[in-house]
Amino acid sequence: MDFWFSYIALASIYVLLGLSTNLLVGIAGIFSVSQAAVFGVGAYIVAFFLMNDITSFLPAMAIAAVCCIALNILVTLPALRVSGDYFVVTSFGIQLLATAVFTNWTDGTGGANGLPGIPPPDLAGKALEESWQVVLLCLGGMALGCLIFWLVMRAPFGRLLRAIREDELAVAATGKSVLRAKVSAAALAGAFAGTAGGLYATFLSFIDPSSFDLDASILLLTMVVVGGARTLAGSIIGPFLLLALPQILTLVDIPTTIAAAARQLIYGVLLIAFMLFRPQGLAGEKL
Amino acid sequence: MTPYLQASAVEVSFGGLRALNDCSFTIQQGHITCLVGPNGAGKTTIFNVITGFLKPNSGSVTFKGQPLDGWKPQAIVAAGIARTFQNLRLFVDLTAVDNVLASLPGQTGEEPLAAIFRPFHVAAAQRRRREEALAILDRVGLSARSGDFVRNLSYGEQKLLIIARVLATGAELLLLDEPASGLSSGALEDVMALLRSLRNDGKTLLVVEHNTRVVQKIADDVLFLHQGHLMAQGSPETIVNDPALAEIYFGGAI
Amino acid sequence: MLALQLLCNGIVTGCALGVVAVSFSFVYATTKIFHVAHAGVYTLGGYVAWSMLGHGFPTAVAVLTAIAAATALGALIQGLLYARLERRKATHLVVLIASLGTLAVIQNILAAVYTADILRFNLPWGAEVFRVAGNVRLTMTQLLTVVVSLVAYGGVMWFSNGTILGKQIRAVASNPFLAEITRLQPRRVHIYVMAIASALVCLPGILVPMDFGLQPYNGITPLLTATIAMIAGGVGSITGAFVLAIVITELQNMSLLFIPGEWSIGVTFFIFVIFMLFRPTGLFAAAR
Amino acid sequence: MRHLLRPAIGLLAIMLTVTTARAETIRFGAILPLTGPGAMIGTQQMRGIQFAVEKINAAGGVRGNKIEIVFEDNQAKPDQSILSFNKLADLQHLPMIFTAYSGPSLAMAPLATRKKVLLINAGAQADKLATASPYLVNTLPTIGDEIKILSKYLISEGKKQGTILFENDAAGIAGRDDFVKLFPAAGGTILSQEPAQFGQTDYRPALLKLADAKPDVMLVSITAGLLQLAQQYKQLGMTYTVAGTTFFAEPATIADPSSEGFIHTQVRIDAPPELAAEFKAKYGVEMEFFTRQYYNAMQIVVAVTDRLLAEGKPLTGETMHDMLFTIGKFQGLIPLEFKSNTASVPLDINVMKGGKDVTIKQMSSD
Repeated sequence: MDFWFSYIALASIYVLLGLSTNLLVGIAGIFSVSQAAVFGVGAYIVAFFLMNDITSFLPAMAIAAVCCIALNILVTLPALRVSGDYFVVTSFGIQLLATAVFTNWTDGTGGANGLPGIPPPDLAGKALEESWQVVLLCLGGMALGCLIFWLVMRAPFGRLLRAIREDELAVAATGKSVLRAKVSAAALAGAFAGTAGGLYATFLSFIDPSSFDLDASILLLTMVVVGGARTLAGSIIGPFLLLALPQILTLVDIPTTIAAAARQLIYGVLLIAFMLFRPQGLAGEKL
Repeated sequence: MTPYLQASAVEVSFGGLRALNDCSFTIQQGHITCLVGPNGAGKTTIFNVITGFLKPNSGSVTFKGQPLDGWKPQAIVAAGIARTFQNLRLFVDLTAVDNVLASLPGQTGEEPLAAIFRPFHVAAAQRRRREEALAILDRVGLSARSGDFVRNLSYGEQKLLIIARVLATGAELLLLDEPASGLSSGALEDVMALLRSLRNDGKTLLVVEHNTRVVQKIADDVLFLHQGHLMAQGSPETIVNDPALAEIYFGGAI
Repeated sequence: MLALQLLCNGIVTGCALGVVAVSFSFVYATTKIFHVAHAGVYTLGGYVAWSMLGHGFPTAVAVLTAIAAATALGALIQGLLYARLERRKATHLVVLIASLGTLAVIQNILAAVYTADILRFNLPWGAEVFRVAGNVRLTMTQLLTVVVSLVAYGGVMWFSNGTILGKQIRAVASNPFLAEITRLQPRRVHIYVMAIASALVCLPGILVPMDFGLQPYNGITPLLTATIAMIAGGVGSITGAFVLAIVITELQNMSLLFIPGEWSIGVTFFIFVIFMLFRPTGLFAAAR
Repeated sequence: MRHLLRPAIGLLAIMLTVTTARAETIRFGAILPLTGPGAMIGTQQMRGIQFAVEKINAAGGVRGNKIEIVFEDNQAKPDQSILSFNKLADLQHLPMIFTAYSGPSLAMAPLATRKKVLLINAGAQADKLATASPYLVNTLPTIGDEIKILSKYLISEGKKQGTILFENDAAGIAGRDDFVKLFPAAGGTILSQEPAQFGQTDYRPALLKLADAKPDVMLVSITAGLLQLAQQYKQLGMTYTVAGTTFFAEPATIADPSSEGFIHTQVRIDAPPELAAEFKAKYGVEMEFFTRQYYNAMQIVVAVTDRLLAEGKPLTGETMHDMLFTIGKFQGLIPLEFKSNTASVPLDINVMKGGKDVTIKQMSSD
């Protein structure tokens, strides 16, 4: 597996997650910091079905998507009841709760040790053992995700979501159900996150709770912010750029003792700088 | 005959403040009814109650004989009552035509499944709905600006657009919160002409208005609200010329 | 015995978190900013104090310097970041993300300068053990934490209700627009608020690490508990935030008696989520 | 697709290597957690490698060749580790990579097998590491090996009622699981167990709850915060014996009076006093256990490299792997022998006494 291959595959997976976060945070205005938890559930479900040889890859992905749709609706329900900042804390709580479950429910998730040896994905009865096949699969998943995002956003549903983000009350006054639109957005975001989780599990062949923790959720948020909220281009640019950044930075000569902290520091500076000078990100709309 | 819209003994209080106090009135179908009264009389509150944004503490509102108690805003719009807001609340990051489109009811592709699985069908339906929206914009005289973003429209144009948006809902009873305030005289004439033509098309209008000149020109019927209570109801002439009401309106307001 | 000792430990930790909650609530109620970077200010205070002690300064000087540094940092964050964002009419989301960025910056500067190791305060008097109420054992540091926290809480209550600045702050909190036209200058008041809250949060920021050691990434958990306390206690209620911080810490501690420890954090948040669904305005909100 | 990508990737790789590589420099990799909650130990490990490399280079390098280590931060996360691994293996063609932490090492193991890159782990001790990949070599015994010896010793001392305090992550849980299995096998009973979160240093509630079970001994399976634990244990007036594994070898904890009487197994890896002093002078911190481990692991790598160069063989993952097992026995900071992928090393039973770690029994890990 070449370096570029794994970079492209991971970035594709994160694009799906970026779309999910963008739908929820950027478009529906639900500030969720628990998308990594839903991502994780998708990954564990697919891992479970494949490792126990219950179904093949595609049905497992479908099951994961359906479960994550239900889960995401459930975790965003509080957002429909409590207002912005309160929901952030609720969402933090959901994320920590999920991490606690991933870490402690040893029988289902392998606990903190994680699940090694997840079989590679298979299509039409053929296992995709070659790395380029897996990369193509991830790219395909990303393309499908992007297509769906594009279709949805150009349809009346997309316009409705944009209107909701601007003014919920005005939308209610025109006779549309804000609740229904938000639940639909949450469902779609759940499907994206669940699919991304399944691809991630089969691509890495190993998952553990550390990939689905609060930091992962915040990284996702950074990707959307840097790429740009509410646009397809932003959701693609963000993950590709942020996953490349640490690799690019290692080519720069910084003393190794502080290089690592410096890298994280740069994420922070990026967040501040973008918020101060370019809240729309590289290719997005105003947050 | 059942009254078209009837409010009976509506009470609303916020904390210790009584916004509506035993407020009762009826309005007639096909009329332009103007709602006047000093600031804080409860005009916007009655809008909120009728459109389901606010639950009254007691009392009820019936529309064509049907009580609207506990209805959600979208159900009330579906029943045929739609409103505007005093501060407009347009979707400023959307174009004029998208603002209207966003308010058209029952569009295919308004939920994600149709959008994903029947994209061509949705696109075709959108083309038809866009025609419809453009027609509504044309109705209020904004067809030339359909593709412009709302934030680039003049205030007068925004006021027309908000009427277009409420028209798009297909409601028969339109509640307009100060549609003519802050307009230049030219724009004022346009709005008044539009309101009259809407009435002639069979719409019923309930309009909050401060400008007595406008009231006299457009109103078929006037409701005078004071301290959350209906003080008087009558033709524009009788209300405007009532010295007691003028005292409340001009003297009491300051 | 076990229950009593757990209870006392809970009170100690809860008091410290109570001050974090009070200071966070102070910022949130006034500025409406969800100031996540507060966790960074909290962490910075401890490091400054540790550094000063390491250079041989007396404890009082070290603590005062730390407070001064935290105060300055808080005011800077408000003046250079939040005020600018507010002028640009940034949404809540934008401010929150900027705050998260600030937290990352502070934490990683500390990690770069001091490494990510657990640093220990070398204060022998702090580890001295006292027996309280029968056989409950508490260290000097723990006792000090309780006393300082209670004093801080009392101080905030007095400040908020008994001083002109405190009343002005409450005025700005309840209605910034009105405050503006009455020339209270909300912007300046906001800087005061951030400065005061930062000075406050510096106290647990020093006391807690004196007991448990310093780590650059360790500010977020106390802040999270504190925000939960603030919300559950009712935003704007100082007493609510302080009391709920103690209650939540006690819940976490005492739940050990009934369930395995790995679930105690989970249980706290589970209770919180349920709370959010059924009483989102907080316990003490009605009393306001 | 492949035809198009290959030349482009090759070109980029050449460009990148040309700009950074020097002809006479031998480069290896290290994938360690340098940020995030695992950074504390990761930094210790990095310093061990750096220190060894600096000393080797100052002495003229390996047969005249300077050594350079490319460090990668994986934040202790498997996905970052995979990215870093692929970068080091594919882009920079490094034959050997140091790794740490069980999760990342286990995630990289299949890739190491596939690409024939030698992974040397001198920090993680999960039992699964022993069999994860022929290319994954561990220079220290697994936790299971240590716990087995510790359990036997404890029982022989009459301490049969046990409790466990474990860190709720891969390393801590591995210790707990081994103790749950091996302590009763040796004749003991487990009364109760309590977790602590990684990076969370308030152990009082757990200590109190465990004390309530009235044990003879408490197994502590944590990788950070031991000093805080010792102080809280002392302050609460606990009397049961505290036992642990090599993780206990923290100079600050050993020196602190609160750790008096702590028993632990110890992978013997002592730094000569002059070396430790030199390290302290250079980095301003003690030469901790993990620092010594990775310093030692670097010595093994140097020995293998030296021999390969002497025999004129190419330096690849495969040759290094084979040479490591050909040499078999190494003498770095400790004598060490590879009979399997996991080294047999001397293992002691130590007791902390008067600020010193005193060996009371010497054994070997197999």
